[in-house]
Amino acid sequence: MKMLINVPETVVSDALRGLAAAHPELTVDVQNRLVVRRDAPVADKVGVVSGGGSGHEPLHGGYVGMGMLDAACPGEVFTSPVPDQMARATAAVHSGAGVLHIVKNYTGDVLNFKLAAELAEDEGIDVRQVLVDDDVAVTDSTHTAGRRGTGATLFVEKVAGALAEAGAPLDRVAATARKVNECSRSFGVALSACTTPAKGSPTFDLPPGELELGVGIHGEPGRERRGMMTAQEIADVALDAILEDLPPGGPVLLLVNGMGGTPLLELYGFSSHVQRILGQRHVGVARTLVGNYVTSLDMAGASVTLCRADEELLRLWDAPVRTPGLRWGC
Amino acid sequence: MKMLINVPETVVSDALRGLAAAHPELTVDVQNRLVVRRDAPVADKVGVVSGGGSGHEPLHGGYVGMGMLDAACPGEVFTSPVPDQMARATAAVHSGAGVLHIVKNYTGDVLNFKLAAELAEDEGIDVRQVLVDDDVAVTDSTHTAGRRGTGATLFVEKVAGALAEAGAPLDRVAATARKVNECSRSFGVALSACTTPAKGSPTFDLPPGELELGVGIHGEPGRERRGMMTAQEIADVALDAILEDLPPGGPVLLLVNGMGGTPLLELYGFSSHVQRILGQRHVGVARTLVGNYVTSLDMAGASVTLCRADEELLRLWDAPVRTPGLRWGC
Amino acid sequence: MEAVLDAAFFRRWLTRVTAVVEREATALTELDSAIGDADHGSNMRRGFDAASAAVDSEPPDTPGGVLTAVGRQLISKVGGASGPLYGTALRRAGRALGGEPRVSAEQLRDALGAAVDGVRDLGGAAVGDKTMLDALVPAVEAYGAALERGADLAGALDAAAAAARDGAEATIGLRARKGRASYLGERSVGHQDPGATSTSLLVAALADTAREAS
Amino acid sequence: MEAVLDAAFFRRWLTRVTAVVEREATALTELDSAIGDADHGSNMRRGFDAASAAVDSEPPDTPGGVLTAVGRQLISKVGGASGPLYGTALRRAGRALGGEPRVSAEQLRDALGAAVDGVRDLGGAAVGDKTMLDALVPAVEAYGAALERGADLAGALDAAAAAARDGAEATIGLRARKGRASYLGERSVGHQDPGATSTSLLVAALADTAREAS
Ligand SMILES: Nc1ncnc2c1ncn2[C@@H]1O[C@H](COP(=O)(O)OP(=O)(O)O)[C@@H](O)[C@H]1O
Ligand SMILES: Nc1ncnc2c1ncn2[C@@H]1O[C@H](COP(=O)(O)OP(=O)(O)O)[C@@H](O)[C@H]1O
Ligand SMILES: [Mg+2]
Ligand SMILES: [Mg+2]
Ligand SMILES: [Mg+2]
Ligand SMILES: [Mg+2]
Repeated sequence: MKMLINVPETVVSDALRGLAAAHPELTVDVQNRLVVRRDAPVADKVGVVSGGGSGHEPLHGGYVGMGMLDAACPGEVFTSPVPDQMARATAAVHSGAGVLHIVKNYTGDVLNFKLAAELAEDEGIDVRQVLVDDDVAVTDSTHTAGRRGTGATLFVEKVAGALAEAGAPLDRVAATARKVNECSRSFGVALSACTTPAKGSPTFDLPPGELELGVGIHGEPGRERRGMMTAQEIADVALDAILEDLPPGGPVLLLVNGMGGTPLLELYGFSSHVQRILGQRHVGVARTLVGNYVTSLDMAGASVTLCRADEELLRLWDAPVRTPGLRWGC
Repeated sequence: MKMLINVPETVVSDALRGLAAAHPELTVDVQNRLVVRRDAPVADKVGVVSGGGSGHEPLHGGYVGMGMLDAACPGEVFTSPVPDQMARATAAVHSGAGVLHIVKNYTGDVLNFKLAAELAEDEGIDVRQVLVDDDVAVTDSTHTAGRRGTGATLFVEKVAGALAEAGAPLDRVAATARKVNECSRSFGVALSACTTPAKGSPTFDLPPGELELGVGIHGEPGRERRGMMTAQEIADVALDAILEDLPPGGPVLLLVNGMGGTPLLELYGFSSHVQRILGQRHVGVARTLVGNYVTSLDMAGASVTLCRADEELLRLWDAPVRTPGLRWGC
Repeated sequence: MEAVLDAAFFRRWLTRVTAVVEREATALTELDSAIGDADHGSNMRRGFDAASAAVDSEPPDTPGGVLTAVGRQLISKVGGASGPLYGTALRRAGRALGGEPRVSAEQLRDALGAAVDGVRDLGGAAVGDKTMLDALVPAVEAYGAALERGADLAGALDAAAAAARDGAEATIGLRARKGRASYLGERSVGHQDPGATSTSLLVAALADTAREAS
Repeated sequence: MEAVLDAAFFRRWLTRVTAVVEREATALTELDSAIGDADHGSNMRRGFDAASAAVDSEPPDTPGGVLTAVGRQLISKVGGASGPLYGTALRRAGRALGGEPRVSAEQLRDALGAAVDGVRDLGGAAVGDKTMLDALVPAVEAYGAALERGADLAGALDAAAAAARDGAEATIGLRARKGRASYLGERSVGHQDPGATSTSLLVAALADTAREAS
């Protein structure tokens, strides 16, 4: 597979240099792999930190800014960052009001953030953690590392960021972030595998005419391989899986997320089927986002995330946000 | 090639339905293939209309909204829309202040917009046209249909839209739009061909280890095929071609544009090389945009666009814009 | 029996073209994929499907009416370069035929000449630029020359069809100067032009329609 | 001559492991690609390169010091699941060896036990979950049993290496319950666990280091 890179070893630092040059409103520490709001720490504000392997851009570095994350720690491609990064990020955004860690539920992320929280607490920083585990494709949770964190990460980061920006205390920011996660479910599908720079070839073989249902965002195969399906059939399978598990409630936030290699034209078409089916099942859609938000390098495919949103969540969702990857209201 | 679609025939209408559902602030006429600002026609405002083949999303439908386009007409994939669409769009956004057509310089777009302008003028609507032809890869203009319109379309649409929003008269909006085009140059490169839904297989064969230099955005092969190059070498070739032809002047707007299939991680890395080389050549960068803005379905690759920007252009660039694909300041 | 150039003749031609385009769509797209954007086959199919449907639902009663209706449909349904070019060509041809219920072989020659002018005026290309004109112009010339030599309609159209086919094949050696293929510069050489190819199909369908009737 | 378990021994082990990991990185990534995210080889290489560099630039003078330094580097350079797990394992082992300049084969057994506890405490996996523990636990048990039976260091480490290798191979038949591979459910069966495989390389390097010295 061909890539627009120099050498695999410098992919992450090169991207960080590019991010720094394009976004003077961010402080990018290429050496230590940190992306931080330039005005951090914001006085009396809870710091919101996330991080994870690279390859999911704009997640997480692209969501640093007013109304969302205060800092992000990008790891190597598909490899969670190390505790030193997270501890540094935590110290950089700590104003005294404590720091929330938003952690996608993968063994590596969980373990490294755990060690980081210990380091930060040694420095006297009050840290809370919220785990994102929204992927319903992973069903059998007593026999797995638990559900993966995927699309809902965007919702959690946006809502927690808005609440922190509004001056809420750490416990409330953490509780609301957890609520967002609990109200969110996702399901993903891959039409092709992705290619990591280090491996240089697709992470799995997907013959023409087949797709993977229930994939994550790290190029791992899904739960099931099937013959090629139409967009409408895929939307049906995804929504069946999601709605079976989604807590009941009011209207939803809808994210129709591209995995990176699927054209926006197809994503919007896919989204039309998702919306139609939701209509048939009497699920109201309060807000919709269609695009590449939580990606898996060049993988072709998409995921759907629904979040039951009450008035408060909608208000926080609509609050101004100013980041490279998500921006409105300012 | 697998696609997230139902059947090739409905790809464009399905996408329009998805756009409509996701963006209630737009009026989408699926039947007639129009995307229009909900508040059109805006009293006393020059209408700004663009359009072209589908497959370049978010261009053009994703740039309809306050501060940018009043309407867009999407054609079939890679096929310019028909005059009826453009004439309808023109009528829909005409407040009495006249309408600007922003046309990418392709034979099909030019001819169809020409017939549309005749139809609109028959209705007594004052129409001006600005041609976008920024692609320096097409050098020999007496032996070609002229340079192609690519990345600069985004700059022209944004700046013309901002000026129209500010209440400028038609002639001034048209003149400034032309100035933006004249100050802009682009160069594109493909690491893979794209696959159109109708054809279902890549539009050209690109063996592993080779790339196409000087490609357009319609899956046509480029000017030259070469052995695989590093991101840095590609940036060098692109900037050599652009800077040789770019009018002298002050700082530039920089667009590092993904063709659709290249991960954002790679794009930001590529952008870091572009910025470094610009620095070495003493070209100041006033604003940078990195992302998938003018795409070519799932093609892997990128293009670079520079636009010399004076104070006025920068002010118009920074003016508020609220569209699905570009948003800031509101 | 000599074919009669009435509305029914041009409707039979339209039916034939629609079928031929349906059959050849993939091949046309394949040609366009080599030096263009891989849509010429679907463009032609969309256009002639719409034209057939329109003419079937409201059948014009003159040759000029049929060609004008087809041209209008091509313009408002195809898009791309070929839509306005073929559409204008057929509208101009239809206009040249006026409102007469039957036209002569000579009137058809003038109408074909008007079609050529329409393509030239709108697209600005000349023979040798590797476009549809490289099939259309020799076809119209061969048709006129055959009539001069005293050929009947079917014979003259056969000459036109042969010239169109040769013209289309000869585009292989040309370097494109108009349309998308021109972006390729030297790399456009070695491929047959899709528009010249579809033109030769349209002209062959005319000849076949005449032969079938005679 | 029996190998001496001093700082130099563990530095030789580290050098050997670094070379082995370099050589096997692609194979480890390949295994991780089948049931994980295709990075285990590069993770291990990045970690051991950093550990070698750190230990070379500031060589600790005790076995415990070497292992602790390696563990610290793995934690702060690797990331992923394997970084904190291997890092914690080695730090715990290092801590168990204390500050002594030389340790006994029995002390090494206890240190290996501490490593197992570290992995278990942090990762919460048990034997049979298809993780590095499926190589590490049998290795430590075989080592202890061999010492009981009166084997010398090299012999006991050979037994450990064989058990680790068998344990790693036996993960092929297991269904993963921890780590990324668990997402695959039944589809994780039939593939060897990358972490168990790298563990067997680390243990084999211990045995080789001992044999080379004796
Ligand atoms: N300026 C022109 N004059 C005459 N014919 C042209 C011109 N430009 C393009 N063509 C014809 O149009 C054909 C391409 O048609 P089509 O693929 O349907 O449109 P597009 O190029 O917009 O995709 C070319 O093969 C060529 O024969
Ligand atoms: N909870 C756990 N306990 C023990 N070992 C684990 C656990 N989770 C994963 N592992 C081991 O880690 C290996 C994967 O390491 P690596 O690929 O480097 O990290 P990641 O899974 O984060 O990409 C697995 O093969 C497995 O042996
Ligand atoms: Mg990993
Ligand atoms: Mg086209
Ligand atoms: Mg074409
Ligand atoms: Mg891994």
